[in-house]
Amino acid sequence: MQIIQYLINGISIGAVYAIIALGYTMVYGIAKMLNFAHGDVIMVGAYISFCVTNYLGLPSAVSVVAAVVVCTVLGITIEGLAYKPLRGTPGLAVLITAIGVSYFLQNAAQLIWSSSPKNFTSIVTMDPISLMDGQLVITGEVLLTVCVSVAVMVGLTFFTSKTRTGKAMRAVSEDRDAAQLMGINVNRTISTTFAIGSALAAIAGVLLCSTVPTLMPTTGSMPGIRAFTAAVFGGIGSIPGAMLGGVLLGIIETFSKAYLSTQFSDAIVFSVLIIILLVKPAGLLGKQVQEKV
Amino acid sequence: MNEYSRKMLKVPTYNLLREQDKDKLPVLDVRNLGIDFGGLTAVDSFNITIGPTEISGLIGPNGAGKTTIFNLLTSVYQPTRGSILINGIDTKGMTTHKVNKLGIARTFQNIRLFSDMTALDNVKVGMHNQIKCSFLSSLLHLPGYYKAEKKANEKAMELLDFMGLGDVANQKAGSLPYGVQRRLEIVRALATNPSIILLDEPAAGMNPSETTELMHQIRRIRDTFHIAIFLIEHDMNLVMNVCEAIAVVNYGRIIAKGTPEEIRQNPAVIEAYLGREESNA
Amino acid sequence: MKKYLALLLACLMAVSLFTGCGSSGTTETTAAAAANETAAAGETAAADDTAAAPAIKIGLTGPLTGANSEYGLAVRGGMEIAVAEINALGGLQIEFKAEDDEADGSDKAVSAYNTLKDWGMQIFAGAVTTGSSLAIAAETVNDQIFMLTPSASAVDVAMTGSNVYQMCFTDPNQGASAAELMAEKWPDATIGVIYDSSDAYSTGIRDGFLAKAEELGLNVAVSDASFTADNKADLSTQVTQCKDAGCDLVFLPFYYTEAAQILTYANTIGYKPTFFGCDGMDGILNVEGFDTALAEGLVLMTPFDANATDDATVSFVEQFKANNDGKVPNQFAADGYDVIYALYNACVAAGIDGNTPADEACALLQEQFATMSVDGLTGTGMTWDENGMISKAPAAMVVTDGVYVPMG
Amino acid sequence: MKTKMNTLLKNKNARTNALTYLVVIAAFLVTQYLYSADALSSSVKGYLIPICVYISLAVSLNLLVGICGELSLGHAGFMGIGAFSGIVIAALLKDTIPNDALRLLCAMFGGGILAGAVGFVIGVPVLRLRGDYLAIVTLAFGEILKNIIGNTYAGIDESGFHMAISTTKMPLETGGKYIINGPLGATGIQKIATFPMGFVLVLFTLFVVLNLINSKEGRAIKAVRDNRIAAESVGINVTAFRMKAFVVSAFLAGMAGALFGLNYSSVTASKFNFNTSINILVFVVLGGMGNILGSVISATLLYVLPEALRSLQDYRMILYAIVLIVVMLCTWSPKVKEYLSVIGDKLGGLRKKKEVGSHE
Repeated sequence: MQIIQYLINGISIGAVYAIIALGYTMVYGIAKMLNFAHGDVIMVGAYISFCVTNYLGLPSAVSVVAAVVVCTVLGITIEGLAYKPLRGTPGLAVLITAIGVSYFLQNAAQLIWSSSPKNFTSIVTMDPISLMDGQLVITGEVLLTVCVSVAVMVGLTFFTSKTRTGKAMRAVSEDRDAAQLMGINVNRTISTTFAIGSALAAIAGVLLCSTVPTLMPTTGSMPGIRAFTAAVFGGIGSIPGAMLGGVLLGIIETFSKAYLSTQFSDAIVFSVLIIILLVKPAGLLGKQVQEKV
Repeated sequence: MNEYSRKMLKVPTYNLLREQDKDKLPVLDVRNLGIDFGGLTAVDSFNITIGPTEISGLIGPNGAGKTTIFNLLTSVYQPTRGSILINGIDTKGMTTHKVNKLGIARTFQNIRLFSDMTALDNVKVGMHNQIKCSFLSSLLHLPGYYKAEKKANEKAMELLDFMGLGDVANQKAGSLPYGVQRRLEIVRALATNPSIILLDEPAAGMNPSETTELMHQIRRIRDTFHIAIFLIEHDMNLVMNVCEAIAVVNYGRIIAKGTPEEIRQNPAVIEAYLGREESNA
Repeated sequence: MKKYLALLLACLMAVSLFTGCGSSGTTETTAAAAANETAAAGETAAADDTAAAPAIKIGLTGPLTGANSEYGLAVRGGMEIAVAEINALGGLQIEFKAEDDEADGSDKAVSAYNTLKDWGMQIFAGAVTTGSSLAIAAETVNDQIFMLTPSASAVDVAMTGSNVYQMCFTDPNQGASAAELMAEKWPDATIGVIYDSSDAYSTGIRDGFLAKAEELGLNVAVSDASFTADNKADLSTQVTQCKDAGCDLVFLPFYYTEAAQILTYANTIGYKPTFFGCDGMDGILNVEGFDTALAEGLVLMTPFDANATDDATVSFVEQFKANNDGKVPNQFAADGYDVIYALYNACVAAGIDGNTPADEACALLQEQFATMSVDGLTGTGMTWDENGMISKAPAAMVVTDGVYVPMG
Repeated sequence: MKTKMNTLLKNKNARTNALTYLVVIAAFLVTQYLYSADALSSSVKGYLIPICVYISLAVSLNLLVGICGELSLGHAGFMGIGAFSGIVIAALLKDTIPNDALRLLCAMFGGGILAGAVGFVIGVPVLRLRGDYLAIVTLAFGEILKNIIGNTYAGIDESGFHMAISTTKMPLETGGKYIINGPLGATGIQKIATFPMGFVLVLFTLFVVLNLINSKEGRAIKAVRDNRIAAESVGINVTAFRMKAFVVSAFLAGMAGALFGLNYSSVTASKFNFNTSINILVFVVLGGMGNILGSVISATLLYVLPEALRSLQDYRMILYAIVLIVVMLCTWSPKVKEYLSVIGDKLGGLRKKKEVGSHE
């Protein structure tokens, strides 16, 4: 019974990683950059939702919408001011800028919302489901997170394969120059990607803080790195890969804490990651691209 | 060394197996080579033997599998079937750089120079395994380093001059004209001290006078270094004039083999090319 | 080459630009400090009065930015109140400066300390975190600058030198007192311990606790459920471990931030043991958005209670709230406040003023601290032993109806 | 004509190297003079050794990122290995080698060798990966290392040296002294690092890296970066060269780490985290990839920058972030660069002349 409870715990945090990883993978797949500020956009989303609920007293659904709107605007602004001018330069230049943006967001949040932690009130009001005389507990947050992340995964897959904008994204992802020649507005496509990625970040922020209530200016950074790890784990650029990677990472993390060692769980999780990458160098569901000679 | 580039050599036509190669071990011996890419057979039953100082050509329509064969010969791909012997040694399971050490060097269809480095440095990279200088003496610039570098510089300049590239030695490879880049790739391949070099469309993008010059140079390479040359080329004039033996592939299989004369008359070849081979002449 | 030029220019431009705004930034902080009601006289005015005897320079380093900044900012807030109060008295004046050490245990901490030294600091009232304090303590021993840390609780800090003193409990002692209290109140409980294995404070208490618990024969069922600064996003596994082991008393020797998370999760899965915290737990009732009902029955050993009704505490809490957007002070702020008063009392008693060189002040203060006793927000009759460790009575509190009630 | 050009080129290479050494030596002499004249404040004195350390780290990472073209996000991990092993070595040799400078050298080389060895062990499996996958693996490795060091205990007591990686505190006999104390990190370190030694470290790092770049190994490494397949086709063992660069880089980072560790009386494992790795990477990218002098200058400027912003109190890190973004845009963005060069042209003479003089 224990093992199932740990599994549920793992899936719970894993689904949160997954939804963050989906944002990472979207942006990476299309803009070919590691957006290290993604985790901090998540934090901003959570703060917005917190403020709308706690200060304005509006229902949580409204707060989620507000978070999505603010984060989308924020994402587009960051992209336009900090990343777009660096289009076409080596990936590392954009990476460093993204780190600058990440520092900026964290410190701005500290100045705006102060550094003392806030306890995020879960947007889920459902009572937990208790099975086997309370030996097994499934919380509403788990159900919601899992449902939302699956829905987002399916939605994104559909979006990129069926809609015009989504197809344009895939074209830009495959070959930016060729896409440009085919009349696709690369700049706008990338901006759209950032908008979608940031909207996802807002949702991820709300779900993250519903599961893990502590909200601080640094709330997004560690889960951000974990989720990035998850995205690579599943094969970066692959939408189902991000989902799989996130959930697996959550489960591995929980199981290593439960059955091996809590003190060394970081080391165990990252060792598993390294081993998987050695066996499957492009991640679980990533495509191994054969270099053309 | 500059006299090489000024000497205009006559281009003779040779027979299938050169007199001096007889009774000698072939430099390249390929038996029943094949590769599948996910169920799709790209190359199958490919056999060829090349003598130590032979110039051979590999022709065939686009997509026939010519470059794939070169990639197999240099271990960029591992074959699904068959064996490759270079100087009598089976290359099975070897990596590209090990195969190079056995004596096979190549150029690329889409030029792959180290474009940020000078022409001279490109050649010196090619000479990498010839430069005898320990890692420690490189790190600390011990006297051995200076000796080795000086020797390498001289040898590299010699090779560049041989192909008439001495004047561009210090220019960045990426900034050189197309035809010069192709020749530089050949010099770099020669710098590895090979016993056979594979040229993948050496004349592509060259104008007719450059192509003529290239024909002389290919001949001269063989005569100077006494090595075998195996080339892929669409320019039939070059192939027919330079190669002593030609293999024609289509759909990954050899459809004809022989002297230029035999190939010219082979109905299967004509069919494969739909008469194209004459138009390029 | 062009690139460095651009880089250099950009850097210069940026720096000159920001030093421009810099001055306005600093004024703002001093203005904020002076703006509270009790300090109506204002720092500058007071300083003018005592031109003959310049103000004593007391410095603090702590994390003012980054992940741990809430602790640094709380200590600074508490100290600023004490400084303003003291300066308003009109006697011995204090000039106070806080520098950011980013809670870094090496170069950043030493840089922050050196900046204070260049400023002319006579007494060091930091550092906030254990790591920084360890790095700086050795420097103060070298420089013979008196050091009284408000919140660095590792034994190693005080043991660095005879000039290093602590305002807070040492970790192993706190762990041991927790064990003693448990042995007294819940001798038969099945105990679980969750701790932060990447944090010196948390591991220090846990080690002290386990040693004492073994001595007292307590039943510790879970002793190695831990998390690290990097994986504390998910603490459900640790709670589940305690639940599965049937623990009815769970010891949480870490800060309230993570504790709030644990209480919330335990409540969600319907696990209701008695939770037991240390001084780091103080502040949990004031976490914005935290449902205090979840903390009902929580036992904690804290020297400070923001809801206490004595005048000193009430006035302190009011001022702190006024200065910090209505935030309620925690024990970090209270420790900071007490540090300034302890130093002030000692300085007055020893006749130290702004003209006393730092090393002389250090010797004089050591004499004072060996004998003096201080009453403050975090305890009465506080004294220090020869190692510089404080002796004050840890008060056990139980959270009842959203406030601390001393444990009977 | 040819020989002339050849010598010119040689001179140019040699000139850049000479300039690098010259700048470093001049900076050292000036600082040392000011130091001995007691003209430096304690904070500036405090910056000197960490600046030397970060210069070495930046230059060694530049070998990997700039020259070799491999992104590493775990450089601080090697620094950490160097720091902790250097501290242990220095503590163990305390009685054997009473001379501080000599002991420091031993500790630095020991730290370097251990970091290089770990680099080799990790490199064997990991260097098969490329690009972002290599980056994530180096990140993972850095985290693993931090986790392990945080649970490491080492100490000396009457029965000798003990070391354990354990979740509970390793007991020592009474009177024993911990060198590495779990999450507290290394405490009670005897500080033996000196600025001249820092300078020696920087010179050594420059010497090794610049020599390496200008040797056959350096050419091969650059060739691998430019075109891996072509490099393989001319007989270069790509993995071996990535490995050589990786190990040399780790070795130098380990040396720098040892110097760093021995400059403070306590060091915690959390210092060697992802953020530190990122900071070093920032130095490299801002200084220019493959540009060694650039790394030296940017490490110095960027280390001092947040310190120079101290007067801004709580606002300083946000301004550091803004400066970082602005500088990145100024140095990399084609549009901003164009705009800047227009301004530069307007400024006219002096700058223009400089640019012509140093045109690449």
